[in-house]
Amino acid sequence: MSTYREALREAHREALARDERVFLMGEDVGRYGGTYAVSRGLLEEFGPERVRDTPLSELAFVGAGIGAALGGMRPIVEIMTVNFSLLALDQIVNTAALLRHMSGGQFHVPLVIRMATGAGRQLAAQHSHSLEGWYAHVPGLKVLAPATVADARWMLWPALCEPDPVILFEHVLLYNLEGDPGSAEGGSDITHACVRRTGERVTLIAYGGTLGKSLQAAEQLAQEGVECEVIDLRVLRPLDEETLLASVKKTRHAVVVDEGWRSGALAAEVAARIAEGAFYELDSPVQRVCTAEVPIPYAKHLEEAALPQVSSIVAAVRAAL
Amino acid sequence: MSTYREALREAHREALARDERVFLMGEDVGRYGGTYAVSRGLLEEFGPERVRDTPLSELAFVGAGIGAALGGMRPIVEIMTVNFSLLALDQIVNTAALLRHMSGGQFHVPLVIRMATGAGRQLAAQHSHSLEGWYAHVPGLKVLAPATVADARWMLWPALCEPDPVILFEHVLLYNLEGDPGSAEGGSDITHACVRRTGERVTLIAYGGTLGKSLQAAEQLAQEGVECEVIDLRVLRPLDEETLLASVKKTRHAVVVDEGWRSGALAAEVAARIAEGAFYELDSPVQRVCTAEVPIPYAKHLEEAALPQVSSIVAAVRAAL
Amino acid sequence: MARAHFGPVPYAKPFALELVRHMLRIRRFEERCAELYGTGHIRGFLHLYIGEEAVATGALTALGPEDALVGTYREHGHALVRGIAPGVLMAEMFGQREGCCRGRGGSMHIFDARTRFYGGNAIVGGGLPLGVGLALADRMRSLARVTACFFGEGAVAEGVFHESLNLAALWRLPVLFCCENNLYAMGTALARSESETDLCAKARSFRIPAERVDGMDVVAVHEATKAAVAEVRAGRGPRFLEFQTYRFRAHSMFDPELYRAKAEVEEWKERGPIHTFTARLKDQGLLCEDEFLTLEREVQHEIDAAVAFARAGTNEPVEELTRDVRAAEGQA
Amino acid sequence: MARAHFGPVPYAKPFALELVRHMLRIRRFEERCAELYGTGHIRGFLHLYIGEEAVATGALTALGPEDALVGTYREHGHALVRGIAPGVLMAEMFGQREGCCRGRGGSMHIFDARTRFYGGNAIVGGGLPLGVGLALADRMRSLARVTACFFGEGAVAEGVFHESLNLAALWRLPVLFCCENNLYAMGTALARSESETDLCAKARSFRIPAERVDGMDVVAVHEATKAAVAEVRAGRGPRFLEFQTYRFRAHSMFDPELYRAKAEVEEWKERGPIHTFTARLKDQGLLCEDEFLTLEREVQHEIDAAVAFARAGTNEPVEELTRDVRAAEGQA
Ligand SMILES: Cc1ncc(C[n+]2csc(CCOP(=O)(O)OP(=O)(O)O)c2C)c(N)n1
Ligand SMILES: Cc1ncc(C[n+]2csc(CCOP(=O)(O)OP(=O)(O)O)c2C)c(N)n1
Ligand SMILES: [Mg+2]
Ligand SMILES: [Mg+2]
Repeated sequence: MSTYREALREAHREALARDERVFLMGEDVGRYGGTYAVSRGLLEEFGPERVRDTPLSELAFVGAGIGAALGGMRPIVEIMTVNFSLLALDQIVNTAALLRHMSGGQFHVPLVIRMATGAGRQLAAQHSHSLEGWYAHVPGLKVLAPATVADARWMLWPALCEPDPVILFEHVLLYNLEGDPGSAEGGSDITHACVRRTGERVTLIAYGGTLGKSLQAAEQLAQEGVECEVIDLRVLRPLDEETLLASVKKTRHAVVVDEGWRSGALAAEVAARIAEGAFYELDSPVQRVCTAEVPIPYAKHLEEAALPQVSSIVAAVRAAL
Repeated sequence: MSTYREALREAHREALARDERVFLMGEDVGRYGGTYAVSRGLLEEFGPERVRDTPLSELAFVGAGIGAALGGMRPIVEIMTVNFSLLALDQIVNTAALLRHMSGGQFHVPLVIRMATGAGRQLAAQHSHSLEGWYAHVPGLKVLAPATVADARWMLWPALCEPDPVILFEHVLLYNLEGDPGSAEGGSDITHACVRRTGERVTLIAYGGTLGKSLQAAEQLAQEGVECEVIDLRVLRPLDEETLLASVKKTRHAVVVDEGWRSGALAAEVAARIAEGAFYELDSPVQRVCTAEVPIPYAKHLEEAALPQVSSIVAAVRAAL
Repeated sequence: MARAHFGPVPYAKPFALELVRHMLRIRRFEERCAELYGTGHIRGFLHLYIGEEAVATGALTALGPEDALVGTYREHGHALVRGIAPGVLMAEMFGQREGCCRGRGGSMHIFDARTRFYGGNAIVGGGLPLGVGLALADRMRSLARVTACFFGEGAVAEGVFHESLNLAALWRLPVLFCCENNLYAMGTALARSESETDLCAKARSFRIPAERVDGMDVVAVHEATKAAVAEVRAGRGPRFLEFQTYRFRAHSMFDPELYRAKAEVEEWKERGPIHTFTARLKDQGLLCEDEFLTLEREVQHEIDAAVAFARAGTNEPVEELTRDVRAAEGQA
Repeated sequence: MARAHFGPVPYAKPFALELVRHMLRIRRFEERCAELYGTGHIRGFLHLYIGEEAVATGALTALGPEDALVGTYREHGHALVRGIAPGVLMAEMFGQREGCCRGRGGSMHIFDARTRFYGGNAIVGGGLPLGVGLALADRMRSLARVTACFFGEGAVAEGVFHESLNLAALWRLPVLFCCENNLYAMGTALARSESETDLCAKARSFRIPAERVDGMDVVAVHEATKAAVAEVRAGRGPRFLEFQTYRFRAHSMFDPELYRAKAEVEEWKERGPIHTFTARLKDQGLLCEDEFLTLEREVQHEIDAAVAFARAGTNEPVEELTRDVRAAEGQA
């Protein structure tokens, strides 16, 4: 057993030990030990060159990560949170994602960018974004969202083996999650969604921070005799449409749970894909459980009211049936 | 008759003359005359304080626009193109969009940000983005996409009258469009979508750069006896769901056309809304005609192949029926 | 560590005591915040200003009521000196409707329209262009107002610092840039984040006059700010002040402080802005122990009352969740 | 306008002629590009380097083949000097599969892996952190290579300039920052975009040694670059060079040039890098008119051949549209 945080740390340790081209770079990853303590101890173990503190300059150090990847390294760049990644978007979208194509395949950017995402800790409007859907919109990127301790442990290495940029989202509420990392020596699959619970009545689709709530909702609904199939997207780009459609064609009902604001969140794409690919099998409209269209407020009861909750997922499942 | 460019210029002239709090600020809006020549002549007419050239520093001059709005002005900030707006996203999302809410309603940001968007001029991967959908995802913003000369002429003033931030997208292929600006003294409505062509058989939904192609496709289909209803979204946030659903409930078929990359473009949201709100009236899955999931290539034939075209819209309509 | 060279306090007693009261109020308010964080009444991120009180106190007392203020997420001190009622501030930290932002903002997002307090910004450097824009509006409206823009030394590395200082200098805008150099950005020491650690030299590279000030000395802060404000108000363009200070507490409530030695903290505490200033006042006969104790008691009562106000606060009804996203129909 | 102080050319004939050939090749290549834009063979944005040839020529000839290069959207000159075949370059501008980027990139996005030419970047300042990262990789891999990073003076206002120079200086990385100061960013003159127009002073504010160089003099450019490259390669950290130059043509093909006087352009043309350099060579007896005409003819043939190559090019099949977005299965 380990926590999600420890699993991530172990994944970094493995990568740093295994390949000398790998290094970790970001704000306070070294001496401070990482904002979310993911990298605590790694500076002592691997030294300041490979666990590299950066100044507050998101645009340049992400860009430098891209350059270092071009120059033969395998950087892991930590952006403290997705909220600050807005400052680095130009480099991510206009350089990292486009370079292979623009150069006619001559160059490629083997870079992993990690960031914390999501709300739920009363950090208020500027520190609570869920913008996974934005990244999942961009050709050239692969986007991962480990939602379990095992994925936290085993997704990093295969991400580093990709010849092209990978964005890895860690939901802030998961760091203390406990679970069995299991073992997956070559790293886990980073192509497919995963059925986390099987069921016949309705398909619940979630990722990252909403997986746990969806499983809880499924648990509760099971007690009423409603068996939900719960799918963890895991890979947000490219979407594993096959797994989604297979489930929905079986259950004929779907609920998508997403912490993004409702309009234009990744859930919209998932819903659109299902409505396209399983139109004739669907018995009711795809339901979306998303965050209310409001900046996340600080007050606990307001924050809770803004975010998807077990109760709203349960209600959506009932509405779907 | 005037061009879209002239209509925009006239709208600026009106606003600058009408309200002394209004000023235009951006890269090369003054002496150069505007990258797309929208503001040509305005510097001479209104002087360098109110037609203000800025250094290349998108983040700061957009932030300064926010500050000036807070300080009692009514700034129009021109970001040359949506591609460079990535550098300013932090200020737009984390300050402009959130401020009213975070401050409990004490402050608000009456700011208009204009930018060119879209592809089709062989400007290649870094100069051809269509990210309207990203902006349309953010609570606190209103997002407009004038697709006609009349909207270019009459949307600016009501946008400036909004107490909160408005983003205005101008598709690069529209500047030379000719049309009748008409007259709408108080400014045009900036709340509703508009039915640009009525039809019974299928609803075609487009905005900005794809409206013209959609109307052409409708024309072509009409010759085959397929009457399309063509809706111009105009307002990308908040979406005018009512107009959309009314049409789809009538035609029972919908095709959404969007220059964004298919996965996660605004079209996904539109499709999801229709599938939610008109599920039982739809006779076939909503079709999406979007840009291929590839950075926009320079070569003309490849760029054309990547973007929605009249032929692909026609094909989608046929598939929908 | 910069040496202390405290000169005589050049103020009449009432103003001197006002300075003490401001600093004490911040200190006691925040000590209480830390306790209330422990008991779960305050949540989210909480960044304490303890140790840095002389900066907000000395600087803000040099501004006029018409001037504007832009702060960071470490802004309780500024909010208090600016005149936001401690109760309203505490209620905000409790997330209650009686808070200045109706509980929307919390510790990092204090706003107050009445005193032109423009936040409360949790994006490092995010307030800089805002300050430039406020000053631009004043210039265009021919108002002789000053915008004081606070930020930490960590923000200096951000691109937005560079862009904002350039705009302000290029357009000669009435902004006062106030850099609170407390040596660390979270766990990153200045020398590990800047190739040039002389921040005034950086400001001067934009042709902005800059001055380094002992931020532990409320008198030095006040005098330097007063002079700079006069320059700015007179239309001579932006000014830059570097206040050298130190935070005595952790960066936030989650910081294990692995990056600095206890001894360093202790050394700086010896220069604590409150005890050194009161000692000087006592030396000069401007303050006696009794007066100090009375002041302490008054502040204590004020804070108690603030906490009581916050405890008695109410929740914003959840039905109000989506208010103030944009103006309501007909609202400005 | 900076005065010309041309000294004697300190090179043996072959190298001197190579410099002329490089500059002429750029000039003739781009003149042809302008024509081909008129005929519609080249589309999109086209930014000509005419007038600035001495910079790329003098600087790039001071680099080794192992060094890396990062350019802007005004990079045909750099691409040619670096050794990208004119035909392959022209085919790219034609949007053809025989182009260096298979027609994906066009004029603004020239890349060449063989010569470590990392673009071709159409985001102003976008290449700066890339150069820093390439240098970081070299440092971590203990390779004594230099990354030369080119950008216009307009980019200096961008936040990314500030962040990138700081990183490079802080970490003492082997980057050579090459600022092509042609006085205008589109229509914005330097003095209207920088409060401090001495760009070397700005670089020095990061503790980066900086030097201003006459960018119209290929010898000055070459010598300054050679010296700076030696410093950088020796591990003494980044260097900054400001090349003062001028573009003789419009910013792009859409620019009506409202922002500058014809007379100013004419004045600068008198200092044109090609005719002044060839005049010096002739004065020194290193070049006679016949040799020059031969050279002209050879270059002309080269360009003709390049255009012919491009004209004979083929379209990438549309079925290949989505290749090279990410690696194909099993591809690196
Ligand atoms: C753009 C951005 N990056 C990172 C953070 C996380 N963060 C919050 S405070 C802080 C340190 C800032 O240090 P400094 O500017 O010196 O202010 P201080 O906290 O010392 O007062 C960091 C890195 C942030 N809030 N915003
Ligand atoms: C971030 C960004 N903002 C704006 C533009 C539009 N633009 C293209 S070139 C240019 C001028 C750049 O000037 P400078 O850096 O001096 O280079 P020069 O063109 O003079 O070689 C501008 C504003 C851009 N490409 N990228
Ligand atoms: Mg600090
Ligand atoms: Mg220039």
